Amino acid sequence: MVLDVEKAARWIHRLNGKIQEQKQYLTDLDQAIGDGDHGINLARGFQEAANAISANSYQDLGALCKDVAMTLIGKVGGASGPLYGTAFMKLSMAWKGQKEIDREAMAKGFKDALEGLKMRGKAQPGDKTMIDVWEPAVAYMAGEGPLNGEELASVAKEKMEGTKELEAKKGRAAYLGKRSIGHIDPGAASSYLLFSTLAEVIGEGESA
Amino acid sequence: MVLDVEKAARWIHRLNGKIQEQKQYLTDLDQAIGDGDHGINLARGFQEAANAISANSYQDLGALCKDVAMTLIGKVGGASGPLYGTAFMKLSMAWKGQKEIDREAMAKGFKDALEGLKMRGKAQPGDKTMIDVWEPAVAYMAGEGPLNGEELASVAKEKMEGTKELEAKKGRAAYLGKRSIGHIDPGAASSYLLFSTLAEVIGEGESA
Amino acid sequence: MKKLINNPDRVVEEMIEGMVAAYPNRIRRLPGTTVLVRKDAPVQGKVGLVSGGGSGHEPSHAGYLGKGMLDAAVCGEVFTSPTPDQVYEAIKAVDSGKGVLLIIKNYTGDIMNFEMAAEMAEAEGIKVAKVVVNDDVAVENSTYTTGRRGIAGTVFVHKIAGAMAERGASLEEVEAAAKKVIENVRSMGMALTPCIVPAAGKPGFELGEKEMEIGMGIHGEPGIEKTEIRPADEIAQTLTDKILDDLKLGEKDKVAVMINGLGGTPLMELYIINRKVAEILKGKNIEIHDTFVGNYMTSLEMAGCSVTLLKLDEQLTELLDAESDAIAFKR
Amino acid sequence: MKKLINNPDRVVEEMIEGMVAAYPNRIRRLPGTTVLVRKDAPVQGKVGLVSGGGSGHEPSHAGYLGKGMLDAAVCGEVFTSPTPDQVYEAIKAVDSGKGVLLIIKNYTGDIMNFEMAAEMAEAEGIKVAKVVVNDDVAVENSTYTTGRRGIAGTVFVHKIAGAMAERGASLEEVEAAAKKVIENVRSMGMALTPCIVPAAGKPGFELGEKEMEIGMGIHGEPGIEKTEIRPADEIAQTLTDKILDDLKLGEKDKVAVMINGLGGTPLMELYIINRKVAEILKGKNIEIHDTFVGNYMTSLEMAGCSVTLLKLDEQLTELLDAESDAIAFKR
Ligand SMILES: Nc1ncnc2c1ncn2[C@@H]1O[C@H](COP(=O)(O)OP(=O)(O)O)[C@@H](O)[C@H]1O
Ligand SMILES: Nc1ncnc2c1ncn2[C@@H]1O[C@H](COP(=O)(O)OP(=O)(O)O)[C@@H](O)[C@H]1O
Ligand SMILES: [Mg+2]
Ligand SMILES: [Mg+2]
Ligand SMILES: [Mg+2]
Ligand SMILES: [Mg+2]
Repeated sequence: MVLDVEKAARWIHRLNGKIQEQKQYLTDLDQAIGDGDHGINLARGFQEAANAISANSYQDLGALCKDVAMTLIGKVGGASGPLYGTAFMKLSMAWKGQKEIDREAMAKGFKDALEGLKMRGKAQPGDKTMIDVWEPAVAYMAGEGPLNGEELASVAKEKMEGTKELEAKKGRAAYLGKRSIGHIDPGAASSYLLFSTLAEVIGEGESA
Repeated sequence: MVLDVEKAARWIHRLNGKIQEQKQYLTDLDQAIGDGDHGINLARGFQEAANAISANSYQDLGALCKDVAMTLIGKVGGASGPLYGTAFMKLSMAWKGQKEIDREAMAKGFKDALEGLKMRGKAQPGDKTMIDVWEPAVAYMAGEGPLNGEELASVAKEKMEGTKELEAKKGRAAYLGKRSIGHIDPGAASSYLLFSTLAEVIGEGESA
Repeated sequence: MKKLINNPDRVVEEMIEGMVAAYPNRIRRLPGTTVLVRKDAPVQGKVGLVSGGGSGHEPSHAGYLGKGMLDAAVCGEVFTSPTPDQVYEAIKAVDSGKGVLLIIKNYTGDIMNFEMAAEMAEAEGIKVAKVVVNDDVAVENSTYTTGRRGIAGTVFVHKIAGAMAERGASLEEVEAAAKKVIENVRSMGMALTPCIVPAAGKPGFELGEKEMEIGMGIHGEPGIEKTEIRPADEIAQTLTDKILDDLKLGEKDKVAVMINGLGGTPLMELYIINRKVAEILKGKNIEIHDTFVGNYMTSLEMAGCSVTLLKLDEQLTELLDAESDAIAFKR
Repeated sequence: MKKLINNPDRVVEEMIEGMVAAYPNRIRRLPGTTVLVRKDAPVQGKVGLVSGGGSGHEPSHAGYLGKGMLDAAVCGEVFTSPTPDQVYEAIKAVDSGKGVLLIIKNYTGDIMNFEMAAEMAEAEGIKVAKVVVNDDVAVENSTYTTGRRGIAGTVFVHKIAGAMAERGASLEEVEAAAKKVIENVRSMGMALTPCIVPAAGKPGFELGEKEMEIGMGIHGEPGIEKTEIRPADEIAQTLTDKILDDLKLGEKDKVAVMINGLGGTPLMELYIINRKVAEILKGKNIEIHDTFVGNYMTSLEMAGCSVTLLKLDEQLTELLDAESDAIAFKR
């Protein structure tokens, strides 16, 4: 078992906490190359998602992820709302009916989620979006070696930082063309938080 | 003879010069207690008046003053346009057909002009308007003693400065009530220029 | 000073040219003047309506040209009353023989210039009547000096007198309708930021980063007090209370509401103000017949708003509701 | 941040309440949503028109509700696309069985959220068509990535598709009319000052005391270049040239012109811009059928403007001229 309902809930709560803390940072990143609302959007949505799952106790990872998905879809708006919403919706479908899952099932869920993101946003790696973090993070999860939380986090971190060098081809930053170079993509930064928090949680004991 | 067409033209040209120089100062005074256009209004109007009388050569003080009056009425606008326009119109009526006038005729003309100002603006001395300069200046001109340019200028100056203590009852500054106290009235300041320039001119030789 | 202009001394001229270019089928300029008139002026059998004043209050007044509102708008320099000769040209251009009503905002300069123009027109045998709008309740004791200022309530005078004139009413009747509006309309404004007269190049007054001015006039004339900026609801309450005090509205009275932007305020904020004004009126059982939210009587790029209430009777209601084809006030 | 607001997190909610309070006979709010609809929605026998997007662009889009234009406007958070559930509620509320057209501005967020809503509605058996407005010619090579942005030209899409729908046309016909507008409309904007999203509390970008940004988007997205501020005529020339290049207008072509204010620019300045735009078009023998000057698609209190040209054929002319009862676009 790498993930169960209890850990998944912890993941969402802790991710929400980090987003609240880094709301200003994410917004600042978005002010540089977007419209300056990424932190505001995610802070609003993840707070609601955390509230929503607190109100319930889950026996089913799929149900938990579905509540997160629906809340994000209904509360975030902008580009990141449908994207994160779609990702959690795919997780919920992959993990439906399971209380806990092994590494393979986890990787499968995230692969589906990544497919969902690509289908919804039509971005490719290199377009300077959250995909630039999702693609390598999901590849690492699905890889051969042992699953190491710190490595997962560091893959995500490196790729997040790598978006700095890229020219945006999708999302609002694409309007800047070359001027988008030199800034970290806000969605890549929030996706890094998502994976690094997941990495922490799967590395912890049953009820840390 | 205290005033003739040549001196009157010199008066208008020199007054215009001073107004252009002090355009900003007059506007600043009006920004403090009005709408900040007094210098702009008068600079526009007196420049045109100076141009208008340059284009003609006059044998008649009345004709000269009428051209000044019509130009001011047509170019200044605001409160000061009709007021100065009315004053020059009254001068033109009083001095009609004369090439030069003595002190008595001059005083009569300015008395009529002051009446015209009061009729048009319905202000009384003490209301913190140009009347506060006109009334004592005209009284001095009509007075018994010898006509001394410096004295005329100093009466005007003192009364202009005296408007600082007053609370405005007429014009835009009246909306400030007590807050108008502590500022010189812009129209009083421009009227001081009018009388001090006149004083200079009447003190000078025929073609200084 | 950041402005979309070419030359500070030519803003009024170029604005007029831009307006004529925008509405060539609706308005025309009297050659050699700063007067804009309805394309079809003078309208036979109709009293002519002339308003105007300093520029910088757009869409006031030329935006109210059109069937059912004004026949002529005289554009002065920015914040400076137009001169009598211009007003006189306007009067002549719109008189069809039935006389002309001048709608003047209560400022010394406007009154004197329009009065002189009226004298000139009367000397030519044109019947002229004048009304002076003084809806601003901000500065009370000016009543004993120059009286209250005229601000956004003027737009209701244009609308109602315009509707009356369009019906073929006599000069006396149109004047009476205008006066009735003036008796029943009250406004009050506030500002968050000053504005810059192009030719002056700097703001007419200063407001600190956390300050606002309650009772500000539309040329930046100061109001009742400079205070720390307050929430929209408190501002709406202050403005509305002051108006209600003065207008003595009671239960079951019916009003029209105008939430006017001063030029630099987003519509979003005006609706937030309207939310509270409507709530206050509802709380007092005052019926809101209609609401107008937008930039009607501006002060260049000043941020801020004014609230106007017009107490309506049957006649005023009907005239307010009447059709209007004016550029900025279609009904 | 100086704003007439109560709480930065409640501006959209309170704006909606203020709008409903202003126009209770013309619009209503779908309970529990941020959707405003025509009072009489769904209109039987008529295709429903839904638009919306982030708030802060008022009067876009709720100001275009009314007979002859939109049936529903979905209000997102400030500059943030509304969520699919809200759009879905709008679709359901305006469908009379004839189907619903979604008018979307070309932003990734808007497209994804509206698409998800369309999928939800289609799953319920509602016929939905979508058009994406991309009139902004400022950033060219974005055509190969996300495409051009949608800005003020959207208002012409609302107007013309709205007129088509009002005639009882089918969903396919209304969609075709909207697409024809999109093919023929181009815009470009510029900004003198930034704006502040209430919840962010500080400007999204900086412009120096003498700087402006040419090609600025309506959310403060940067444009082509940051340059020293230039005279209005040069700005008008730059914007118009870029549009003319793209739209390939020739002699005798007929256009509608929109000079749109971004929220903080005085109408006077917009007319000064229009003066030059009209002169350029006249110089090229392009016929100006009609001109719209005002705040149509704003960006909170941003100072600046955009120019829009719509190339008209007979059908578009007729639909543009058709009656409209929309709050902010009466015809
Ligand atoms: N087409 C896309 N595919 C994947 N990610 C995208 C796409 N468009 C935008 N994003 C991501 O969304 C982020 C911006 O989210 P946000 O600011 O919340 O939305 P908006 O751009 O609508 O304001 C970007 O930084 C980027 O990572
Ligand atoms: N009723 C009045 N009688 C006499 N002078 C007046 C009156 N009203 C205003 N003034 C004078 O006019 C001056 C203001 O002129 P100006 O700024 O050009 O006009 P406005 O007030 O219309 O902007 C005041 O300083 C005052 O001296
Ligand atoms: Mg964003
Ligand atoms: Mg003044
Ligand atoms: Mg003035
Ligand atoms: Mg956004």
